[in-house]
Amino acid sequence: MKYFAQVGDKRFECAVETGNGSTFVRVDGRRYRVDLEHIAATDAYSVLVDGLSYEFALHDGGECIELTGAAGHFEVLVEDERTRAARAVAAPPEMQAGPHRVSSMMPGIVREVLVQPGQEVQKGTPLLILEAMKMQNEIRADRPGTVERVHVQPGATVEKGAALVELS
Amino acid sequence: MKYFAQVGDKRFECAVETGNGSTFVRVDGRRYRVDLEHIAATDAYSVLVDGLSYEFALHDGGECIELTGAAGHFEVLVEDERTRAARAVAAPPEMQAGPHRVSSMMPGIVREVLVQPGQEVQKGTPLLILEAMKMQNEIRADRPGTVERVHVQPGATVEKGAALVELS
Amino acid sequence: MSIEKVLIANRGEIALRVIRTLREMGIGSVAVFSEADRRELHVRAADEAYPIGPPAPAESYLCVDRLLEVAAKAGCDAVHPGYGFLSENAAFAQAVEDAGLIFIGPSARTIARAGDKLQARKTMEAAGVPVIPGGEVPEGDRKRLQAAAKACGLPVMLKAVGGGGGRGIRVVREPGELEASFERASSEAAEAFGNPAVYVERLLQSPRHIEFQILADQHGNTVHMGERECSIQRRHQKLLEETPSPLLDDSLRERMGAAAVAAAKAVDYRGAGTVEFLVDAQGEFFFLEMNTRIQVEHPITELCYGVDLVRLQIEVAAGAKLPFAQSDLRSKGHAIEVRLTAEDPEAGFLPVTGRVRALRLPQGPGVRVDSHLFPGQEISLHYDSMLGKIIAWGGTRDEAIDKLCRALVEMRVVGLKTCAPLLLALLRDERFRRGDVDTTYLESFVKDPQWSRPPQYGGLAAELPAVLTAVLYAHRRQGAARAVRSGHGGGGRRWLDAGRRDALR
Amino acid sequence: MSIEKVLIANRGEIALRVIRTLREMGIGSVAVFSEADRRELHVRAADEAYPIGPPAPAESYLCVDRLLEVAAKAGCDAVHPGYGFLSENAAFAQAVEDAGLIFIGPSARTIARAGDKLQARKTMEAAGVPVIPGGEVPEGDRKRLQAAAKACGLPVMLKAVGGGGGRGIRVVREPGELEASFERASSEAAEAFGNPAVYVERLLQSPRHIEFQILADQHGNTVHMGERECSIQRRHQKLLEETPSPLLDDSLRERMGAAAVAAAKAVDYRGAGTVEFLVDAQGEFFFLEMNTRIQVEHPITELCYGVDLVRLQIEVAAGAKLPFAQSDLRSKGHAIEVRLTAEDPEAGFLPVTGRVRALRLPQGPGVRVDSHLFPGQEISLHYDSMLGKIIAWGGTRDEAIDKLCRALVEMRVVGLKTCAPLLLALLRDERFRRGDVDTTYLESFVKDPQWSRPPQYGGLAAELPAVLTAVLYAHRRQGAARAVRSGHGGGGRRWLDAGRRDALR
Repeated sequence: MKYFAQVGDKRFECAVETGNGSTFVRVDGRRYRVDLEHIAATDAYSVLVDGLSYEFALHDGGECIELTGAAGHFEVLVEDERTRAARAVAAPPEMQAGPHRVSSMMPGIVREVLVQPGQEVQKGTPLLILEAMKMQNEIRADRPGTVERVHVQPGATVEKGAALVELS
Repeated sequence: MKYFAQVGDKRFECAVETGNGSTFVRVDGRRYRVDLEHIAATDAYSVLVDGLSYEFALHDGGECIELTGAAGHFEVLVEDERTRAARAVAAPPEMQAGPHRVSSMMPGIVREVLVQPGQEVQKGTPLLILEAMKMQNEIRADRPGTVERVHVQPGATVEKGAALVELS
Repeated sequence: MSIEKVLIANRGEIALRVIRTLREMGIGSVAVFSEADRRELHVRAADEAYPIGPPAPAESYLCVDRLLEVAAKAGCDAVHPGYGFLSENAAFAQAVEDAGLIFIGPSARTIARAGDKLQARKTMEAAGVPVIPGGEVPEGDRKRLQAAAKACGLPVMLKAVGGGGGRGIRVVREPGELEASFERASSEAAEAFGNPAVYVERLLQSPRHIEFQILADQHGNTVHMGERECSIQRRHQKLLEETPSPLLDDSLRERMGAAAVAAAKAVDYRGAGTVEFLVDAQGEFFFLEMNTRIQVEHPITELCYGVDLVRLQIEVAAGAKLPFAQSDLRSKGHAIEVRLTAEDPEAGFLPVTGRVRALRLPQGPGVRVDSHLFPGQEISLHYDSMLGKIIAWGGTRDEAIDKLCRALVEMRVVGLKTCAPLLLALLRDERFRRGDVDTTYLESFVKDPQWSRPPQYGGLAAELPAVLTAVLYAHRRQGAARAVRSGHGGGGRRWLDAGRRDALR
Repeated sequence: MSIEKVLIANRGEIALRVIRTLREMGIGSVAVFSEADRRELHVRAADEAYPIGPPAPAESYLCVDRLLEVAAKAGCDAVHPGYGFLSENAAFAQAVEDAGLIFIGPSARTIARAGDKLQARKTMEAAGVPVIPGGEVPEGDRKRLQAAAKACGLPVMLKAVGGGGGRGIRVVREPGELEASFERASSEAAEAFGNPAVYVERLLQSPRHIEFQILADQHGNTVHMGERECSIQRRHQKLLEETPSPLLDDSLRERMGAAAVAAAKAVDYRGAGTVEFLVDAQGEFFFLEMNTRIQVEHPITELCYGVDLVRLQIEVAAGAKLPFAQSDLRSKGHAIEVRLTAEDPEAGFLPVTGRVRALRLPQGPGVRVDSHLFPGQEISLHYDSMLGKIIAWGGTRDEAIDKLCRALVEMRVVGLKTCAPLLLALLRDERFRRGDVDTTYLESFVKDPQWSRPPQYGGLAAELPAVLTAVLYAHRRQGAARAVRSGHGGGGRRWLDAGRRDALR
């Protein structure tokens, strides 16, 4: 079976074969012998690639697999040939139009809201103060516009990615 | 509900009550406030008994619960009042008669079998040599008798408690 | 006086650090915990532990009344404040003493004199310790603000008079930013430290941050235990510290050490403390501030001097004489500490929260770990982002660096991003290895996109992750097929679990 | 000569120990593993790892051909043997050198001369090092056996001529036991070391086991790094080691150190090695044997001398001169190591196998852990029962003991019994704290039923486990009731899991 993996801006076509109890991967004309071993009670895999030893913890983000190890941190997008074929037929979803949303780039507690609906802001205008782990951070407008809506109140706890303010 | 717990040769009657979000245990006329907290991803519980802090790992052996912590290692036999009542009605199982079995008190690899069926042995006669973790151990007869059966062969791996030899 | 049972008015790694020494000394330890901290290691490691309120520090770890209530209930005879929280709060030290307990630290009066930046500055000037040009500005006093800024010359730093540990500090480079920054600094200071006053000070160009460990008993003996180089900072928070400093020669060390001892004596210091200096490009040094508590980076001094500073704190607080004179103290080898934080350096050190899914801390020769991390731990946004400290000792600076790199390669914190990749890149950086660092070094280093580039492997380079992922994906597919046949099929994570079972064969 | 890539012909904690130093030195590391060891930490920590056969050591870690094959394939230029396995096998050292690789250890000739107990004895006698009365007995020679036993006087020890590290040793106290024990020792020796010859030696009454660390380069420089007191043994296996020895004064230390250096020079020693002595009640010392490899207990020497012995081994093997002279070496403070083993001391140290369900290793000031333990690990019966070493350093012996006690209280190995409770009881024992130990001490200590008695708690004493279990049981009952209602009910462990979920709320 063929798999397509994308790491950063590089794409790789990987053919996975098994034989004699071993797994081989062919990439760019080179063949690697891969021995993958799950370590119970952790999220870690020990991997031997032609004898070179690596250890990675794995986070499964659906199509995006995150690998963390001493050798670095990678996000790999992966699909197999069937999935890719199926996807090629479907049309890409259209870009969402509408108001611009300012989201939280970190989890935190809203300490202060500095703007009100209807207020005009410049790029860089502080919108609110978010605190986490003893640090206060100003959240600023990333474009000029008018405040349509403020989603949070002082004292609220927000997750990373939560909608804070909508600008039109 | 009442629970009966036996630690070593001591028996305790424990009444467990809950109220105001707290758990209390009454033992021997004394009342303890107990806060039990499981630590995810381990087998450990953090326990505060009237403020005193303990941490125990727990092994569930059915009616026998093993507690391991810095404060020591305990095996506790526990039952509630209903189970105890039910049990009091049932008769205790009769002692099994028949040949005497010599079991392995440790896991190991059988290195040598020193006796044959039909052979008479004294108390202390070496029956076989068991090896584990680089150490050879002689397994000896714990009573005089005749070898009825040898359950293992040289090279065999045995678990703790496995039947090795039967004496009549 | 003797100390039998100590309340630790803190949490995290420093609470654990103090509990360890108390246990070694045979002294009882009493921990406190907020609702967010019931499962934390300091609660599980202490002899006793009591709840003190909701997660927000202002409602728990900063509640003097509740802390003293616990101390009384548990029958403590002393309080160890750790660092942060109430550790440099003179009122707390006073309240502890008023309750008839020993405060393990200097007197309330010393804390007040050292903690008030302005008064400290005057005291140090009088004691002949060099200080940086600057002045205090009360809340809302714009005229004084402008005058002070003019006297120092831009750029200046705005520092909360009641702050410490790098908190509540802002830099102003442009005249137009001055007033807005001042107001924000002032309101932050009011909220965090209960005092809106702000201090304006000349910002030295590319200075080095070098501090001296001080130890004083109640019998008039004061010694220093050499310096710690703490120039590697971001947002005025230290990230890496080492001793000895690659900058100092014996002559400068002796002069700064003498100044540090003079500074401590000037405020009647007792216990363990730290005198911080800035050293400019010309090798001139200025008193920066005094930290009247155990310092986060105290382990590197312990490793090079072979002492336990927390034990000494407790012994001195109980009235013991220092067991050594200045001439007995000699540093051996080199020690470096890095602070492991739940922060994403690639995203401007934004804090990261989450659950520690798996954990392997480094061990082995020359490595010390002081950390409150445990598998299953929830890292919440209520407290400091520091997860612990990895510390290495080596016969030479190069050996210490190599040991620390090895330790970081060995460590696995699974489940949330940490600054570990940055720490490793820093330790491997040529400029760092030369010892050529100042307080601006880290911020420029982080901007260099090179540091986060994944390393190269044998002949594998970039295809390694692709190869791994393909095999993993193939395993999963097989596992999923098998799971469906055996009736356990499902979407999402199921096939991952199945893949694992498969890989387990 | 330079070393770029090293094959580690070992497993477990010592393989990991060597890999750590190699990484710190920037030298490539190549691990080998048996089928039972694919998931072990040494495999995951090395730069490369290759399989070498089935679990039984004779078919993997003892296979010289396979090891050399891997070394050739991976392009190694040196081999580190660790301890145990082939580390003191002269034929292996020779094969490594014949393959053009550097053997990180002494020459094959030195190993042979030191490893052959009889020859070593003669060499030492000639060099003026005192030896214990005794003699060699070939397989089956009962006449020689009786004569030798008579010359020594019972009790005697029977030791495998090819053995080491306490393996293949038996004690004979009664004349009637002599022949049977000899035959067993001889056949064990044949199987384990390929040599059935046994050495008969006088058993000193209550001696102390004190050994000296030796280090020699290829340029004629030999130094010692003080002693290690290793009297705490069971079945002739060390369980606890410390330095300095509470027994030695400076004068005896100097005389024994000089004898150790003379012993090393007598066999043209190079690299790191150990000269073991027995010291009798009168303070007389006798050469016991020489260990021509890194010793399990080497970390305590490292902590007190501030060195990395594995790094020095590698540097010396590559041809470097020793970076110090005898007069530069000075010990500081006190260090103690305990060996954590998968053994049940209450059942005569029977080995224990099982799965490590959860793990917390101690950390913090003064504590070093060298261990291959990891959560999820299967402890199998194929290899040594040692799971790792917990080592503490303190300014004084008392501080080191207190730190080690604290470390053991902090440690949690869940899933299998270990000797940790015994270690803790030992460290707290009055007689141990006085330093009044000899090689018979541990066996009498273990027999005392007091040591395994659970400690007392505040006002709780024996009811604590009862209280805990009752609450746990009550939680479970509730959880089980809830689980049944939601359709997940079941027997056995189910209600335990439910209880946990419940406790998690």
